[in-house]
Amino acid sequence: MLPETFWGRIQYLLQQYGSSFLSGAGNTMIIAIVGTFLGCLIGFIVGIIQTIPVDKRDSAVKKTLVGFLKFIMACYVEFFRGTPMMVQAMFIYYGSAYLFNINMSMWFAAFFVVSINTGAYMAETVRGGILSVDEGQTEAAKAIGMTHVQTMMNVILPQALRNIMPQIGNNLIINIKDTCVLSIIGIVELFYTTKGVAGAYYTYFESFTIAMVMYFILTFVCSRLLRLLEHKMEGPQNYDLATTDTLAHTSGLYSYPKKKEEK
Amino acid sequence: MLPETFWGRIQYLLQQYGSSFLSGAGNTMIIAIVGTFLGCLIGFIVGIIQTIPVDKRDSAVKKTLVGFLKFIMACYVEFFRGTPMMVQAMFIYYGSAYLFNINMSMWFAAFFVVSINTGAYMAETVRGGILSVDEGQTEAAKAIGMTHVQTMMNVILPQALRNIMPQIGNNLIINIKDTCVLSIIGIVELFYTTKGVAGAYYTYFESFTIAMVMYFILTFVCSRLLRLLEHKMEGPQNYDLATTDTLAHTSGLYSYPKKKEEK
Amino acid sequence: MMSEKILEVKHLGKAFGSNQVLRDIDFSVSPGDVTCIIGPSGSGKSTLLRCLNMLETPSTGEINYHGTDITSKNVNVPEYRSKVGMVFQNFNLFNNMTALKNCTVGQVKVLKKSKEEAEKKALYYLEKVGMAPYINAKPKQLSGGQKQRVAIARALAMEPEILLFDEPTSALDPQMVGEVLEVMRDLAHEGLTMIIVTHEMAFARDVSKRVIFMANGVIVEDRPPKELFENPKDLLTKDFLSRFRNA
Amino acid sequence: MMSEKILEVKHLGKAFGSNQVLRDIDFSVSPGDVTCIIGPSGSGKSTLLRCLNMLETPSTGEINYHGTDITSKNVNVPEYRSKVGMVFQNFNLFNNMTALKNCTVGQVKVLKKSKEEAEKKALYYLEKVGMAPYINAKPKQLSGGQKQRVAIARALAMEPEILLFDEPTSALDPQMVGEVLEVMRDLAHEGLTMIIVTHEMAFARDVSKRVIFMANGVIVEDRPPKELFENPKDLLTKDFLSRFRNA
Amino acid sequence: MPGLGLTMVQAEEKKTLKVAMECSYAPYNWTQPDDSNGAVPISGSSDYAYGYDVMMAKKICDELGYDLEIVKLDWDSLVPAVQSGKVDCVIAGQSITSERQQMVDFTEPYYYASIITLVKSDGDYADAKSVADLKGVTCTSQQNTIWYDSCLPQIEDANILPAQESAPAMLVALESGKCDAVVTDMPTGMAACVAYPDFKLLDFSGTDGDFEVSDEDINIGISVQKGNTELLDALNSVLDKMTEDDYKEMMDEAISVQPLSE
Ligand SMILES: Nc1ncnc2c1ncn2[C@@H]1O[C@H](COP(=O)(O)OP(=O)(O)OP(=O)(O)O)[C@@H](O)[C@H]1O
Ligand SMILES: Nc1ncnc2c1ncn2[C@@H]1O[C@H](COP(=O)(O)OP(=O)(O)OP(=O)(O)O)[C@@H](O)[C@H]1O
Ligand SMILES: [Mg+2]
Ligand SMILES: [Mg+2]
Repeated sequence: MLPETFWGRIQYLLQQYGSSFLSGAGNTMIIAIVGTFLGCLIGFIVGIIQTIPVDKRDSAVKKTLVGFLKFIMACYVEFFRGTPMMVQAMFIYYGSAYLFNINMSMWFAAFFVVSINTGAYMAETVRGGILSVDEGQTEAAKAIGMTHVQTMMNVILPQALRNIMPQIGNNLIINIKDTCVLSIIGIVELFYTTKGVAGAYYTYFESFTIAMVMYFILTFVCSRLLRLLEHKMEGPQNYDLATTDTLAHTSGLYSYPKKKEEK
Repeated sequence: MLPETFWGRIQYLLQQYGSSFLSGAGNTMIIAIVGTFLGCLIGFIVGIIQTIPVDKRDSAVKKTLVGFLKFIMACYVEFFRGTPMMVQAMFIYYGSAYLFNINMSMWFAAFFVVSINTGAYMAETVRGGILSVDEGQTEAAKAIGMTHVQTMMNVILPQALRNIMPQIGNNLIINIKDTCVLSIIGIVELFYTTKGVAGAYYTYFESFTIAMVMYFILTFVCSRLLRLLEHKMEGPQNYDLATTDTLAHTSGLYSYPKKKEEK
Repeated sequence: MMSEKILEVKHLGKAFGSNQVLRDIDFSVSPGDVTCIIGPSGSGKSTLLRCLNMLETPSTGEINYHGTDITSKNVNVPEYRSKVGMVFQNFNLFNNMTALKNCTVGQVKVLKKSKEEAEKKALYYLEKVGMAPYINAKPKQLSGGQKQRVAIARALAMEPEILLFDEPTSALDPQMVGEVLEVMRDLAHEGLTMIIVTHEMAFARDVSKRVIFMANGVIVEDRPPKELFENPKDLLTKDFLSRFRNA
Repeated sequence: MMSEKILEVKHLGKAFGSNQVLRDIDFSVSPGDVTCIIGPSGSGKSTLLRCLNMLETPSTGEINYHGTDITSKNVNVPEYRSKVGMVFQNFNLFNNMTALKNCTVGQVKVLKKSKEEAEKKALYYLEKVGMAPYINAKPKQLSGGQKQRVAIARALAMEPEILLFDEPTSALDPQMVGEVLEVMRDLAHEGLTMIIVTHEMAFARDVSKRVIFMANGVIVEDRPPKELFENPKDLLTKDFLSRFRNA
Repeated sequence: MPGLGLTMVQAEEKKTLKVAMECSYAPYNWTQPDDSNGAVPISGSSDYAYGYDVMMAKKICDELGYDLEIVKLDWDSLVPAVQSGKVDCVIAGQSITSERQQMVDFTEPYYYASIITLVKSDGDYADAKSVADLKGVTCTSQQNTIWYDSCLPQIEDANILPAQESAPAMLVALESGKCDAVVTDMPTGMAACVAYPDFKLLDFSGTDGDFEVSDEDINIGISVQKGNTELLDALNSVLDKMTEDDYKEMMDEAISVQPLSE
């Protein structure tokens, strides 16, 4: 029998379905983390490609090639960003079986769909991040002879990363919540579990309260961990002087007269 | 009778339900645009509050007040970002009727939920944007005596805005797609319309193909419009010299000897 | 009255982590004073200026402005800053504004002047530094020297009580330096108090009433320019000035 | 062999929109030359250097490097740039790297040197500009002059064929200027070709083999320093140098 | 009736019965673009709802003298809506179970559904005659239904996939070949066979090889807020007058006018 009170029912559901909730949450997190990670990689790659400079001096071949690549990337971003993930999942999972007789595993489809979607969003995020880095940095990198990819990998993206860390946090959290649309291909994650519990007892308010708290815990922990990472990336506030003679060298480092004497 | 072919069925559905699809799309866009706009406003306000500097010299009252405000903002962001919008909509719309007997209108609830959610995401986005603006800009603004709010409004946010425009585009697109969870409170937007059509004819692939194309058109148009806006915000590449005597002043503007003679 | 100190710095210290950048700085400035600060690169000159403006919070010591310690609690720092102008070593022009807007925004928002009034004043000072034709240019469209001049005009347009200059002529050619110097001299005559960090020894010698030589985060000498340049007491000062005097 | 031109600029022009910043620039540089470019603020000196490095694409004209026009198609620009070093007016140190890393990253990634080798070379040049103790500092933790010295060391560590300096001593005190000058003089003796934009007339006079005076985007005079400084032909030049000669 | 001032006033005093349903589950309830066959406008939308549930709602309102308002809601919000009083009742093919009766009140059944199995007509299980013949089948059904929770486990060695969230989604899984059989009720099955001509409907009812379920479990009812006995009694009073044959007749009509049959 269901208890009379709201909290009583919540406890009852937790007792009955606690492990289902936990396994649902586990599935949610696996997909969200893997998807976000791969999505970020994709986003960075697209970001690098989208910013390849073309110059009127470049050869026609290079211009066409780069233009084509950029076009493909733009299509990718607009298409996957622009259509609902649920529909994509359905088409990819069921459509591939129906049309091409490919028997994709449910999990593969899930990782694939989430990564490719996150990648499309991240591509735009990375574009914003690259915009936010001072142009002088690119110029300096180019001036020492770095190619576009070297410039991006060594100078621009590490700096952009810092500015888009909050957004990566957003994307992870969006993924944690949006994996629920994967129930269409049979992934039983936290939200679908909740619906099941709610529908069995018609305890919608109670079950969704549990889900809400669980989602909150998951996202909160993730967002705090990312903040920690962000702080860590900032690096130390202060630096150590690379000298043994600290007293003499503390600040002004008025040391060059000494060097003169060496001559 | 339903036609035999895939495309035939799509045409048939469009004939039958074309206006339903359009009105669904209209609802989707209204909620997404209003929600994104209000969400951005909220995000900027939270961003301003979250960056209020506190100094150990500040009075205890100010410190507590600011600390409290920041805490509230952090709670807001973590809570609304961290829990599914569908559950929030359910609790706000039905819960308010159930617990407090408030009869909120469906549309008010829709705008409210979407704005408040977008605001929570935007708050983090804006934080990233503020991080991306060179600290020297803040210092210069402070050095001429601007308060924190003035600094943010006049100097930092206008520059941050440029870097987060791609992200605002992302958020608008997310909203266009995520309003679908509002079917929980009875908003018949594009996705719910599609489900209705799919459920009437059991034509899942066909209906969702239509939905996908419509979503794509909506998001694509929005993303291109935002790009245009972004370009417009960049301002002119070149400036005009504020002088009538263009020939003499073209570049080096070697004009100061003249001034000397004036003396 | 006039002999009352406008700024009085006592035992000021500043550390970044374990790196003690300023130590026990003591000096004071009277209204109308022109004080130059010289010293080797990294000796803490910019940090000192930034402390005076509260852009860095001093680790120890106090900064008295007309007798109130502005490092203490309950001081309205923005208001204080609106009376203390600053020209940054790296200019820090507002990137989102034209040269003109850079010079008016503070007047309009902080001093609550009308737009017309602010523009008139801004144009006046931009003209003085030879930047009138460039009022519509954004900072990234300006050359180094042009940026520096806009930065000077921006600070002047606020018409503060004290002006802190951090190497205000580093990107300018000798001709332009002369122009800017004249503007500054005029201002000094009108009673503006200035503290100027500079590497131009001739400038320090000719313009200032007093020269502070810093090294290793401490004030080594603080004397009138004539004495300091002709008869430096400390070995460090002597060594530092040798190149200049040989030139 | 040695008399072959290393760089030959012909009819170079550059416009930003309607603003013609450089007009019909012609000059050439032979191996080992030290060329100084002087001129008023905004006359196009930085733009010229940036064109030489292809950071700005010239609107018209050509730049021949050992006979090949690098503004033409099919030139490997990154490779060309690795042979042409540049010290920027505003330093542009890599913000995400320490001073040491700033000086090694190019050697490792572009010149494919080993990390040890690169660090040895970087330390050598950092030492020369007195920045050895600061190898672990990030750019934002450095003072203006310190940043400038790291920027110089970064460019030197690449050991390029030609070095373009854009006001390399603007943030340095006279003492440090002397130090840097000596380093540069040594390099000149070793055959390094340099083009130096500077506002320090004494520097231009004493160091260079040839001085180019620019104004309004054109080369007004291009002569050995002695002649230019003692006997300027053009009125503009005379006027520009008057302040320096009076000093 | 409308148009006269007097009846307008009366109409305002007349009670409106707010009925919630998904409007996306033919032949129980579906969305259509016009009011043909007597479809009822959906509240706050330009579309119309019809189907067995709507016919039943209309009948009830006629009998009780209520005005009818159809509210289109997502499946997951039907219960919160009725619990919170945003709607008066839910007529949406909800199965009556003892678990659910603790949270809402159900009327008497308003339809007696029989259980059928759908397979592909060219598939391995096209000729199954009983549940036993389905041995080893890969199957699924809708979430939170008697079909998924108690029918599928009766199949020997069945490979039961995760439950599907809706009937159309379940059919897509069968059509695409991700599963070999789905279990659902007769009306849904019949509609599905129209939409997917390559489906075959297997009906084991009346034979020994049928799924074993209690009668109580397969019946669908109308749900109202817990404790709303006034409305519950009124609804029951209408249903009491109807027989199983009335239901069957209504369902036949619904099936004949459902969009798929046109
Ligand atoms: N944010 C910071 N963190 C750590 N150390 C810093 C920071 N800012 C400055 N320093 C250190 O403080 C010292 C003094 O710097 P400051 O900028 O005051 O020098 P300066 O006298 O202005 O030199 P310059 O003439 O080169 O501009 C330097 O050694 C510098 O490395
Ligand atoms: N990106 C740009 N867009 C438009 N105009 C520009 C741009 N960059 C430079 N200019 C203009 O070109 C002219 C020359 O600039 P440049 O930086 O070459 O001057 P400079 O000789 O180096 O001056 P300084 O000695 O002050 O550094 C200036 O009038 C400047 O306003
Ligand atoms: Mg400094
Ligand atoms: Mg320049």
